[in-house]
Amino acid sequence: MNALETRLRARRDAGRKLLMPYVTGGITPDWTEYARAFAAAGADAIEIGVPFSDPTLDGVTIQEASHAALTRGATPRGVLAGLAGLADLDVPLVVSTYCNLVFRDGPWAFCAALREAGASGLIVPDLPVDEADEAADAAAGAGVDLALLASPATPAPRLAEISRRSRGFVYAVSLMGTTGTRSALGPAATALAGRITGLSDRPVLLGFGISTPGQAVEAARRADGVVVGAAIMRRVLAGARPDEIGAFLTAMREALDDPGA
Amino acid sequence: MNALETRLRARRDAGRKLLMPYVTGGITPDWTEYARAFAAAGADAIEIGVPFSDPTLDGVTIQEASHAALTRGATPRGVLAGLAGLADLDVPLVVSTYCNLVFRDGPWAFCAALREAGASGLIVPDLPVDEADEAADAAAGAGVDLALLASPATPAPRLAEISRRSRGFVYAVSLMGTTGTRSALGPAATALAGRITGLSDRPVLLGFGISTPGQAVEAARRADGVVVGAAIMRRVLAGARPDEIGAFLTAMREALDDPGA
Amino acid sequence: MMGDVATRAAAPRAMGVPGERGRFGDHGGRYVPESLVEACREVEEAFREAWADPGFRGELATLLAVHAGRPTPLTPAWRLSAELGVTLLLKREDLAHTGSHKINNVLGQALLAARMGRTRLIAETGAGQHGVATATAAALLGLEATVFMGERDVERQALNVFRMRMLGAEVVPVRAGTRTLKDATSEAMRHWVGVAGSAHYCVGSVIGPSPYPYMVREFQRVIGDEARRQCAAALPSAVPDHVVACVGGGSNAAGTFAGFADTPARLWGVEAEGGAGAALGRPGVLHGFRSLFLQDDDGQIREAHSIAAGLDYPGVGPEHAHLRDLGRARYVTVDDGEVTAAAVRLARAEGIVPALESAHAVAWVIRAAGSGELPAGSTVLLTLSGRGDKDVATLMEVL
Amino acid sequence: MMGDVATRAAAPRAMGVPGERGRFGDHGGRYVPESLVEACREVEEAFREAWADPGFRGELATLLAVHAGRPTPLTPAWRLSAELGVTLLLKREDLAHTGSHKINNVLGQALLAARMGRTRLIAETGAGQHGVATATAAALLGLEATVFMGERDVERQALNVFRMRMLGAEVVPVRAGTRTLKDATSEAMRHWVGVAGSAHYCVGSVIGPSPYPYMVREFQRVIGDEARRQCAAALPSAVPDHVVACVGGGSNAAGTFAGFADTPARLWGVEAEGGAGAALGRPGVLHGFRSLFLQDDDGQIREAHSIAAGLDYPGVGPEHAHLRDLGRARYVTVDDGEVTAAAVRLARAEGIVPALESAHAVAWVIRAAGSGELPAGSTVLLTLSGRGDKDVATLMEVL
Ligand SMILES: Cc1ncc(COP(=O)(O)O)c(C=O)c1O
Ligand SMILES: Cc1ncc(COP(=O)(O)O)c(C=O)c1O
Repeated sequence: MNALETRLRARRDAGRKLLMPYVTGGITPDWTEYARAFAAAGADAIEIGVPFSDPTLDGVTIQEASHAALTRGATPRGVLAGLAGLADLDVPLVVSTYCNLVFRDGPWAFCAALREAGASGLIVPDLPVDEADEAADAAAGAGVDLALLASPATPAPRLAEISRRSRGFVYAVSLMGTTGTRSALGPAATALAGRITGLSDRPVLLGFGISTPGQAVEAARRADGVVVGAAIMRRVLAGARPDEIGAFLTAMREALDDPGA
Repeated sequence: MNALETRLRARRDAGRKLLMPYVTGGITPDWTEYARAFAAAGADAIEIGVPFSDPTLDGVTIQEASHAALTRGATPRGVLAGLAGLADLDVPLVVSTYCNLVFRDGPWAFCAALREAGASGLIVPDLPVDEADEAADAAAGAGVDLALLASPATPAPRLAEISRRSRGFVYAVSLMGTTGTRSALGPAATALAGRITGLSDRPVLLGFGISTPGQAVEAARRADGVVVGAAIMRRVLAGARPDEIGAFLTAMREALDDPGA
Repeated sequence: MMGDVATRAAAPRAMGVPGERGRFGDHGGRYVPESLVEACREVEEAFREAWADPGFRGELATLLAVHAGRPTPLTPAWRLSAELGVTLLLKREDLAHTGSHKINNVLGQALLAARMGRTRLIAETGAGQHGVATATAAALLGLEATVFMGERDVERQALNVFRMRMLGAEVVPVRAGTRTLKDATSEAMRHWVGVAGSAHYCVGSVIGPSPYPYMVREFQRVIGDEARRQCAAALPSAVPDHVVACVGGGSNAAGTFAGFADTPARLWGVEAEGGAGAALGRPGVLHGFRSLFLQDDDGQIREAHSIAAGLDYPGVGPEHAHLRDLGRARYVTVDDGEVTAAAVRLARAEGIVPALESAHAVAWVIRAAGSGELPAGSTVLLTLSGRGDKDVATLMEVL
Repeated sequence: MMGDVATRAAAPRAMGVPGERGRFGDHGGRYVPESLVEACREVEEAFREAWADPGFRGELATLLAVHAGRPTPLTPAWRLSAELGVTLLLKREDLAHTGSHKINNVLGQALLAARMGRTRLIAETGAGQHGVATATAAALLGLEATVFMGERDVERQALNVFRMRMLGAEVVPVRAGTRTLKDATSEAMRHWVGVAGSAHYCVGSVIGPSPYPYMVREFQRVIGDEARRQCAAALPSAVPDHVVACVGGGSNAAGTFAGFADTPARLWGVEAEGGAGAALGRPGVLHGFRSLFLQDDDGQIREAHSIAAGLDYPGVGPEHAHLRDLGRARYVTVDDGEVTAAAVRLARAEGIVPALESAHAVAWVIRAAGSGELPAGSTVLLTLSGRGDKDVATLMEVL
């Protein structure tokens, strides 16, 4: 078991609900400050997106963020270099990006670069389990956890396979849709989390659309934690500074820690 | 033999070259003054066009004249009424127009109206000999000469038929084209006139494109006379008054009378 | 109407070879300047000879098949049929090369022109469909093409003008008269006078002096002949109860009707309200033929008006006038509003955007279905003469 | 290149059923969000089952015949052949309903969608050809249609947008990224995620996740199958020496090649210089499949550029990438200038105004004829994928 999964399991087993905030790498010149703010606000892992020109699973917010970062000159190399500067944080770094960037120089090279930059996890939303063999081997070889995604449409046997082959955690997609904030969490979300936890004891993080402390609490009732992406990036795109994002996450952290409050 | 042909034959037999100027009926409020000027200048017959909306055998000048006359409100009835006012002139009046106007109320009615208005001849450029039976009967019945047209493309036996069935004169079309002034008379013109005079002793008038005294003289070498249309109407459209047209025709008359001068 | 039956019985078999001097009853003929008589006669002679020659027919059939995409399909309009309560079959001339039935005629005439040793085609065009078809046939057979087009139409139909030029044709804007199709036709005839020895006048419909109305109908009868066979396969009754086509000059209708003239099918020609030569015209002579024309009491020809440029002609082919006289075909009109609604309805129901000309036929079927004219349960063959691509800009303005 | 022969010998019969997980050699696959995996699987299952069902095939064949105008003719390009010194035969997809081969695929998918109980089609479109075809098929089968189109294309292709709406489709302008085809495709996929239970994503070329590249090729193979039979009748050699088609995503080429994969014919895919996924792309993954894409060293996808909107795609279908790897087909490029010149030349020589996409294939034949690649005397089958009506405005600007 690699660093990421070990850490998440330990925290979960200690009764803590997990919080993984997301930032698009390169979105601002000092984007790593957002990651520092995440850590300060009590993130259990930090997801860093390496922007891709054609983010087919992302909604408008992260599309816009990716576009803005690329326009600013963000590159995979540059984002990983930024990550390396976060080595002092005691929070696992999870890179998320699309297949094409992983495969450009091959998944072995990509995973080795992740490792070198200090990342311990990888999410590739357009890499379903059936296509994941090589990337999974490469990730394992580099000591990086390749987390797989599960969706409300995933049938039972396949869900078992995903739960089994995922590393680090299982990324439960809350709804049939793209990333982006939603006004309410659908019933499919917690149902899926429940189905996965029934199949595997790997941590389950629920993501897509979680944008308020209330939603996070609701999600964490069945899941082990939440991923918060578009809700952050919407604020970042609107000009929110790291400390403001930190405050937003602190509120979420507190709600997760004390759902009754 | 009706009045028109009798008159033209007599003049020709007297050694005179025939001149038939043309005016579009209704082109100006006092358009009949042009006819009077023609007579004063020594016309042997006067052609009056009843304007038609779609003059398919006319070039731009007479198209424009027809259009202008119609826009002014010219009607067949109106033009014939104008003709009736020319009864005092001792020059045969020849009406030219298209089939559709002749057939509107039927050729019998049309020819009767011509007769009543004092016209003694009729030219219908889109009525070839094959289609002329009824109109020829109607014209004959009304004592009007229906002159047929011959063209350089007309083969010999057909030319004989046209010469035979034409009344008043044979209208020899000088060229394969529409009405309108031309800079020179083609060789086909006089050749056709010669072919017709060899087939019939009916007067042969050559028309289409004759615009200068020199061309008239050249045409009259083989033909018995000329029709002058577009050369007149071009001037009328440019604003020439009847006396100016009279002067133009007088020059032509003199050239025809004394070709050596 | 009591006379109808007698007239019909006495009439020569409808839509056969026209009578002497190209007559269809009182209509037709050859009212052209003497300078064109010989040219028309040569066309007639060449056509009669070619049409009797299996070699020529074979060559044309091959061109139509390998180049123009014949046979065109017969498409059952399933959904519209269900909505209207009649069985509607569409003869798909919209799928022919260049987008309408015009190519059938033009390939025939171009082949004939080449056979006659002509090196150039002359044509008139309104919206540009016949002009594009002529330019196409000329390119294919290595002939030159000169297309006369009213100046107003040149402006309105810039895309088709460009298509013709791209195909190598010369497009001559006509500044005379109303600067539309009628004047373009007059100008093409004027031009032909001067060049008849080397150029063939490729008339675009069943109009003009003899032999054009007959010849163009024969070149278009491939529509009706195919549809007849296709109906025999598609309908239990073999022959439809009704045969419907739009009528401008009347070539797609004539070609269609020719395939059904000897059947009990009722024939319907649908005209534009503002260009209804057959339905509203009076006898007259224009452009070389005697037929029915929109005209005033003096005999001045009226300008036609239709949202469909191809129906913007004040007359109708002489054979249609004759079929009307005989009572063998009936001519009805629809207005622009019905036409655009019908175009949209056909698009939505069948996935076919028709030419606005063709939409006239559809509009009438929509209106008449279920009435005494077109009783529920009838079978209807409708010739969809062309596709609507050319009309999209027009529709954008009015819808 | 020494490896080629061995590879070819070892390779499974080219253009058969793809390997496991929709692989064509290294390419293809199903790189989609987990949320779409089940939807893709359902399409695959439904397609395999339908394609094995003579009832489905018969229904599709009937639709293609009676509605879309199949078979399309094979036209010998007589004059251009003489000029070029090769025998050039044109497979006339320009005569298919809606003006290109796109209808073949779309009717197949629409019929499949109806069979799957779907009530709506989703599609992406660039120039609008696939969108119009989809809207057409939807109208015909009583389905709804939602077409995603880059905002820039919506502006540039106003006429096609109107056609789609007239056919009843909803057109959704996509404001993301470069606001062109690539982004419309991404957006269509995003939308599908949410509605996969009721809507079918009707992909427009041999791209996308498995089973699309295989399924679309099978729906397009009617081009190649017909052409194979037609060539057998038209050529003494039965099979042409060369088979040429333009390649955007590659569906008309794949459909054509499929008919000749088991013959000695050399296969040529012609790409736009600025959109040459197969000729100039590098391996990558986009829109659900692994293939060759124009991209920078980091793996960011490049925007494609071509005068032909339908070739404005940075990738190529996975089977083409595989055929290139095998050496079974070769991929070449032509530039915009050659393309417009070829379009004019074909128009003048044969009376056919080709789509600018199709003109790419013509341009390459013009360039290569007489060279070592296409020696004098060769026989060449060229798929003319569409008609040029849609491109006249573009040509007016550049010519
Ligand atoms: C599509 C279409 N249908 C019909 C017509 C009318 O011609 P006709 O009555 O000769 O068939 C035209 C003429 O341009 C046309 O383009
Ligand atoms: C006429 C035509 N040809 C070719 C293409 C390219 O598509 P494909 O490569 O899938 O045949 C298109 C796409 O829009 C098209 O419209």
